[in-house]
Amino acid sequence: MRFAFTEEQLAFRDATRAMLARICPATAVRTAWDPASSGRDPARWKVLADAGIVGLLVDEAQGGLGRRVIDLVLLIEEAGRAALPEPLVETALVAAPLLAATGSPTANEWLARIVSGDATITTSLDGEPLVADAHVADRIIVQARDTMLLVDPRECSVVHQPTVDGARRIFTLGSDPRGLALTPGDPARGLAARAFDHGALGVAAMQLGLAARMIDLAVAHVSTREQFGQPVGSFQAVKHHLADALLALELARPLVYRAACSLSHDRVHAALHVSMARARADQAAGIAARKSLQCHGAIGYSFEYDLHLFMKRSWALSSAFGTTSFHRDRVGVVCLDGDSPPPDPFGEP
Amino acid sequence: MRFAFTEEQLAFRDATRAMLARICPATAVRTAWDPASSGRDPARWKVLADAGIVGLLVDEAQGGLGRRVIDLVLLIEEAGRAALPEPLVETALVAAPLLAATGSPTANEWLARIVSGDATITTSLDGEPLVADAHVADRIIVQARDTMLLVDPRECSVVHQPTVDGARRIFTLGSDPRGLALTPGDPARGLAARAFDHGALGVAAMQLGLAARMIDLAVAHVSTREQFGQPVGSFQAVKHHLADALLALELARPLVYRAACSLSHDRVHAALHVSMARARADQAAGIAARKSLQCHGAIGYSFEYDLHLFMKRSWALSSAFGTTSFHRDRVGVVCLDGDSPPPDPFGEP
Amino acid sequence: MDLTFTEEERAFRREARLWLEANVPPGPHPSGDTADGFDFCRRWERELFDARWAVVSWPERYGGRGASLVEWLIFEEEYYRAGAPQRVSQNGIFLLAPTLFELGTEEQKERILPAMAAARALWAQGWSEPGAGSDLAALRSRAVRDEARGGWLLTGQKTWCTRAAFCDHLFGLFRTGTGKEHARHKGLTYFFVDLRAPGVTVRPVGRLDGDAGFADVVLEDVFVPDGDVLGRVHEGWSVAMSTTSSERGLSLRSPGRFLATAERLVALYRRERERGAGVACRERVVDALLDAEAYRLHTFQTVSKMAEAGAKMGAESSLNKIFWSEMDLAMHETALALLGPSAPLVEGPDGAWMKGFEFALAGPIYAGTNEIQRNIVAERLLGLPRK
Amino acid sequence: MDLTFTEEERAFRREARLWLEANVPPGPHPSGDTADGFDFCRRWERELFDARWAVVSWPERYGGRGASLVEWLIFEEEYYRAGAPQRVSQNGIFLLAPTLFELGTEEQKERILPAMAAARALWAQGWSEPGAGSDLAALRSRAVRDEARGGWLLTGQKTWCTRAAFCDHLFGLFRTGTGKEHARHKGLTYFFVDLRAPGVTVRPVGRLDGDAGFADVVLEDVFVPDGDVLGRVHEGWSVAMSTTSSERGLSLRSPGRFLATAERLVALYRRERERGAGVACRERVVDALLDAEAYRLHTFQTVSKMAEAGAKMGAESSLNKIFWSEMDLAMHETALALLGPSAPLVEGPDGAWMKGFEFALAGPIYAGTNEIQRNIVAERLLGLPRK
Repeated sequence: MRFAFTEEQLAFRDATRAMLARICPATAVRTAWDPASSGRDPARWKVLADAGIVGLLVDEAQGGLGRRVIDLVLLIEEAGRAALPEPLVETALVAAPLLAATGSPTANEWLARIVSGDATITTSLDGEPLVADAHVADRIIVQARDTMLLVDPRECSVVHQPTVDGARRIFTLGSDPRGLALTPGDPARGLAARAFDHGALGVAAMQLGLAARMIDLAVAHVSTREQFGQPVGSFQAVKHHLADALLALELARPLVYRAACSLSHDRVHAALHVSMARARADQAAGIAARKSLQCHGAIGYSFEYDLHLFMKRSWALSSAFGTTSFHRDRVGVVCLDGDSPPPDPFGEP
Repeated sequence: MRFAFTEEQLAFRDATRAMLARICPATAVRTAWDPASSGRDPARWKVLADAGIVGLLVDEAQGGLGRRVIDLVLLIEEAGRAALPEPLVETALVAAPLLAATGSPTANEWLARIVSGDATITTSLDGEPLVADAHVADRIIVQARDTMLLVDPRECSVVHQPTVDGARRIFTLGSDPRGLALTPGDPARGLAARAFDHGALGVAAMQLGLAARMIDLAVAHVSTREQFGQPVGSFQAVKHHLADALLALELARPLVYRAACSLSHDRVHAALHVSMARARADQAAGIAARKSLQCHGAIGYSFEYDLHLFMKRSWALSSAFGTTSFHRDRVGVVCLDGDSPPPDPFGEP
Repeated sequence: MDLTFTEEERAFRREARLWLEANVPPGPHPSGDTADGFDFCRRWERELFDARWAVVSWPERYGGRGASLVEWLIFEEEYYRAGAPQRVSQNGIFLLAPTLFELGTEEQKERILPAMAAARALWAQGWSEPGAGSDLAALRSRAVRDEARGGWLLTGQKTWCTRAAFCDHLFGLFRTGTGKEHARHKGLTYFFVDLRAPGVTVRPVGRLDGDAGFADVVLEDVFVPDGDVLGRVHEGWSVAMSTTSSERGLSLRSPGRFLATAERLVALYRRERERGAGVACRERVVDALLDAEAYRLHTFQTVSKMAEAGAKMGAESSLNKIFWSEMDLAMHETALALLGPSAPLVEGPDGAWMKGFEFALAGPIYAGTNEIQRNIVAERLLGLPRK
Repeated sequence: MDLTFTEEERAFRREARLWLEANVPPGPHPSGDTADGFDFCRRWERELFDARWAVVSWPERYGGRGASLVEWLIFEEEYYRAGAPQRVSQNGIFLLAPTLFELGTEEQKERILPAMAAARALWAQGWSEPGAGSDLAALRSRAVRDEARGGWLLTGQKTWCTRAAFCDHLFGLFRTGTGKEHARHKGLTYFFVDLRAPGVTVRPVGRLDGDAGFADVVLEDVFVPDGDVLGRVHEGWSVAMSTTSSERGLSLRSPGRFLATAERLVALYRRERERGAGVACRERVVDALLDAEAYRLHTFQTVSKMAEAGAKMGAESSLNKIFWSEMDLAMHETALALLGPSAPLVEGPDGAWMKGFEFALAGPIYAGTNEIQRNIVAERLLGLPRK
């Protein structure tokens, strides 16, 4: 039992944080809101790819680093802290392992392009009708029950659905898109289920980073803003708001890291662990948004101030790869609804 | 539209408050905990009867004051403030109107004894297996589906069930108690349903008084207790705890008073109104208990201090005449579950 | 206690309902916090005025109907029930007018109130400054005496002025006293400012929800004649307090708004229940119903007390403000949970919920943060010691 | 990161589980906060000690097994899983011992630790005083130097001393410095007091839940030899702080306790679900599971960090304390909601929930109120300005 990241994992995280601070400051996120642009920066994506992040989970044979989810989770968290507009979760954590798992002949070709930063791929899984970044994705992996297709979005009708987060672009696909079949028959559902869990875990990690960033913004603000002749942060109510936000965040973290670990080792309760992680990471980000905004007062409510960029990403992500409610419910289904006993609470974590 | 009590109603309340402060101080409630005693004070009951409170709803023909529930609700609230041990809700608000409504020949006889303070009567309604004060009640009205019996508790086995509130005595009855049939056939259910709502409203009113008392105790404590060189009540966290308690109480009040009004006029949504009142009055008392205890610190946790007398009564009452959950659920059943529209939110209040 | 409406009150409701059903333009309506939407709303306000529904509780000579407080609440209920457009006259009618009725001169009332009611002149509030938000008494904008012209020269910056980008006038406090005896709450004066006057610059500020109605108002030696001072010079704080009490309390957020939201929420719950979702939200919808009902009854209780005792809303308005702002937020959060995957969408039939959620987030902040309000409740209603 | 247990850890768990299954007396057990229950628990503690399960993480020479922190957590999980009796040695083992290991002399350790582990000497804490609860530094009990006898004379009153009515010894702070430079946190000294010594009066204080384990301890010129001072004279505050950090944080409330509560709650939910009740509580039970799981993982994360970096729990212990105390309360509230009409009953198979609820209510108060803990989190972990 050792619940800690390695020195290497932490160093990769620190480097990623520093890199994102440089290539994806809040001003860049704001730029991604421009409805006249794609909101995506190929140069930034290339930097991420060159750093090995986009292809982290891809086998070394295809040029990737051949790592596991647990090696990626902290980097996704950093992407959350930066509110990175590009589809890192979708491409690196969902599409890449899914492509690899199909064993399809074209998969390797696309994996190599993912690794090099030349392709972004997103997904449309059963029950997840909204597709991220269909306006820029090179391919969309579309699952419908037992089929899984690699679809070129330029060959099917995609309709933009504006969300609260101008930097997150979401689309519906026209019915019956055509494309290259990736797997025949039954395996599709199993692969899709795993991809869904990967996506949900990615969202959970994003939420940790977003929550941390929102708390940071609030701490910085209340430490300098004065009212009634003293820093706002010296008022007990403000302290308690932010303590609550930190509490939710710090207790959500281990659930997310455990879920990443369970996915990495294909543990039997991995899906449950992902849902537990999502339930609490979404909640932590929601609390961080609410408390940070409140502690900012009206300043946080202005469009010119950065806080809303992170709040809105958090709200938008809460519905991606299952809603918060879906994941809470799934915990109940596994642990409460059946007649079989839930996972042993005193067993392996 | 006039949502206010009359001068007379308010004066009766003030007089009752003053009287209860005299005849039912906290020391008296503490005395009622003594397991070796009945926990009931016939002299105190007599004072209440002489003041017209016990027989307030009884027709003038039987010596009562012939008033309505709306005239009693503030007095029950005062009984809550005092944590009165005697079964005022059960006798004055539940049993008396129920007896009168049966039209049974013996009813008038018992009503006269209730008015004079010579009899206490409690009830055992369908789905409410626990009976208050069976150790001292002169009669228990027992309903089982279509039958309603007037039972002498000395003629059936009653078993004490200790509760968290030593002053509240609760009993189970042996199966198939025998007694005098009050109504034949169907009307029993309708009468029992109304009696149940009367009881639930009585509990709601008690909870308002209990909540107010708990807040008063906390305010008095934090205004004098000093820590870190200043009154505890000057800390913002303490202020906000008690503000939350007051908020819950003040917004629960109108729901309780409206329900009393609806019962007084047999309005069509009276049962819904009672459940709304219970949902929020129980909640307000729960918040008042939690916040007041927290603001007292360890002092509130000692048996010698009075706060627990009121907290425990509140917890015990939350399960009488339907639990809080039952009443919340009933609101959902009426307003959400069916396909027929709920009561018009813009209609008569 | 009589919780049934009188025959007059019922007739009043019927009349309001019929008129609104016949006249409310089909939705969705544009936001009054955008330029186009503001014009749309201003035209609507004029229709309201022409039918004498703009300010029902005002005396007839100012454009009202002399309606009772209960009737005013009934009108508000019907207004929200009908889904009528946002009221861009709100800050004038609900924040300035009560103060004007109480403390304005006859000349001011006759000059300002009918124009306000008829939406010929729309008003923005100018409370906050960059350094004075919750701590309003820290404001620094000043007014210097201009004896020659018989008035004042105003200089400073006001911020978060709702819809000031489109309004005609602004009301707010300025520091007229300069001595030590005039620090903080003392030495402030309540002014009316013409937003077209020379020296006024209005700079729109984007809001979190993307609308642009907020504005900073920068004043440089803006002349305001003596006739545009409300109440006494140097006593603006106490003048303003009656207004902020209205803002927090009874009038700015009448129960009708939340009854309508609760009704929409119930409909959403029923729709999603049929799709098999939403069971986990049932408790939260029950709470929404309880909240809306409690707030409605509490308000009827308050106006009954006010009608009888002539009492004013005091610190109780802080209780109201905490309650409605947190209820509004909870209702919208519940709606988003019910919407599930489509919660983040801002267009289409359900998009209003996310927009409403963003707007509701401001509730616990504006008109005095809920932290300040809880302090007031604790100190003034419970008597806890001030620091 | 490796979230599987090692072969050694599994073997350790198996051994603990087998021993507990064979030796835990059938419940329900009497409360250790009553005289009879205390004796029962003391006998049980001795059995634990004899089998070397009393203090698994201590070195063998003091009666432990030199177990790792992970193994200690495993033992705790098995202990609560087995429903073993309340540990009346808790305050000594979890609050005093860590401090003693760090700052005690070799003589003190050898004299005190084995006796504590073997339940030959049971310890009560003496932190609070009537005028010093959350504000511990306001304490007024004094110790005056008795040079002749080589020790100190202690005078004052300690309150809320858990189980002091039955314990043998007390540890606590007394004011030894009297000058201005010794105000508040300065000039305090950490003493061991024999509760049978002349001048000590122990007065039981009833608790809200009816048990009588609490006591006031009144001291009048109680002689304490120099050997019973822990750490340096006048520096008791920093000595004590390592103990209160244990109390708040890792050791006093290990995750096993809440895993066991959550497991009982799930069983209750399933039982009540069959009766047709409890659907409305499902969300709350899900939260209980999430809480218990999060707390377990968070603790494993903490001990992994401590094992690697040799880090001590600092202000993070305040996060723990807030979390476990509020989780415990929420779990019991949920159980009472599930129990429905029988929630208030305190006897019979379900009565333990109400008793547990009453006990849980103390959690946010003792060991530093959660208000103080939130201040600490905000100031030390987030760096917000102190007043």
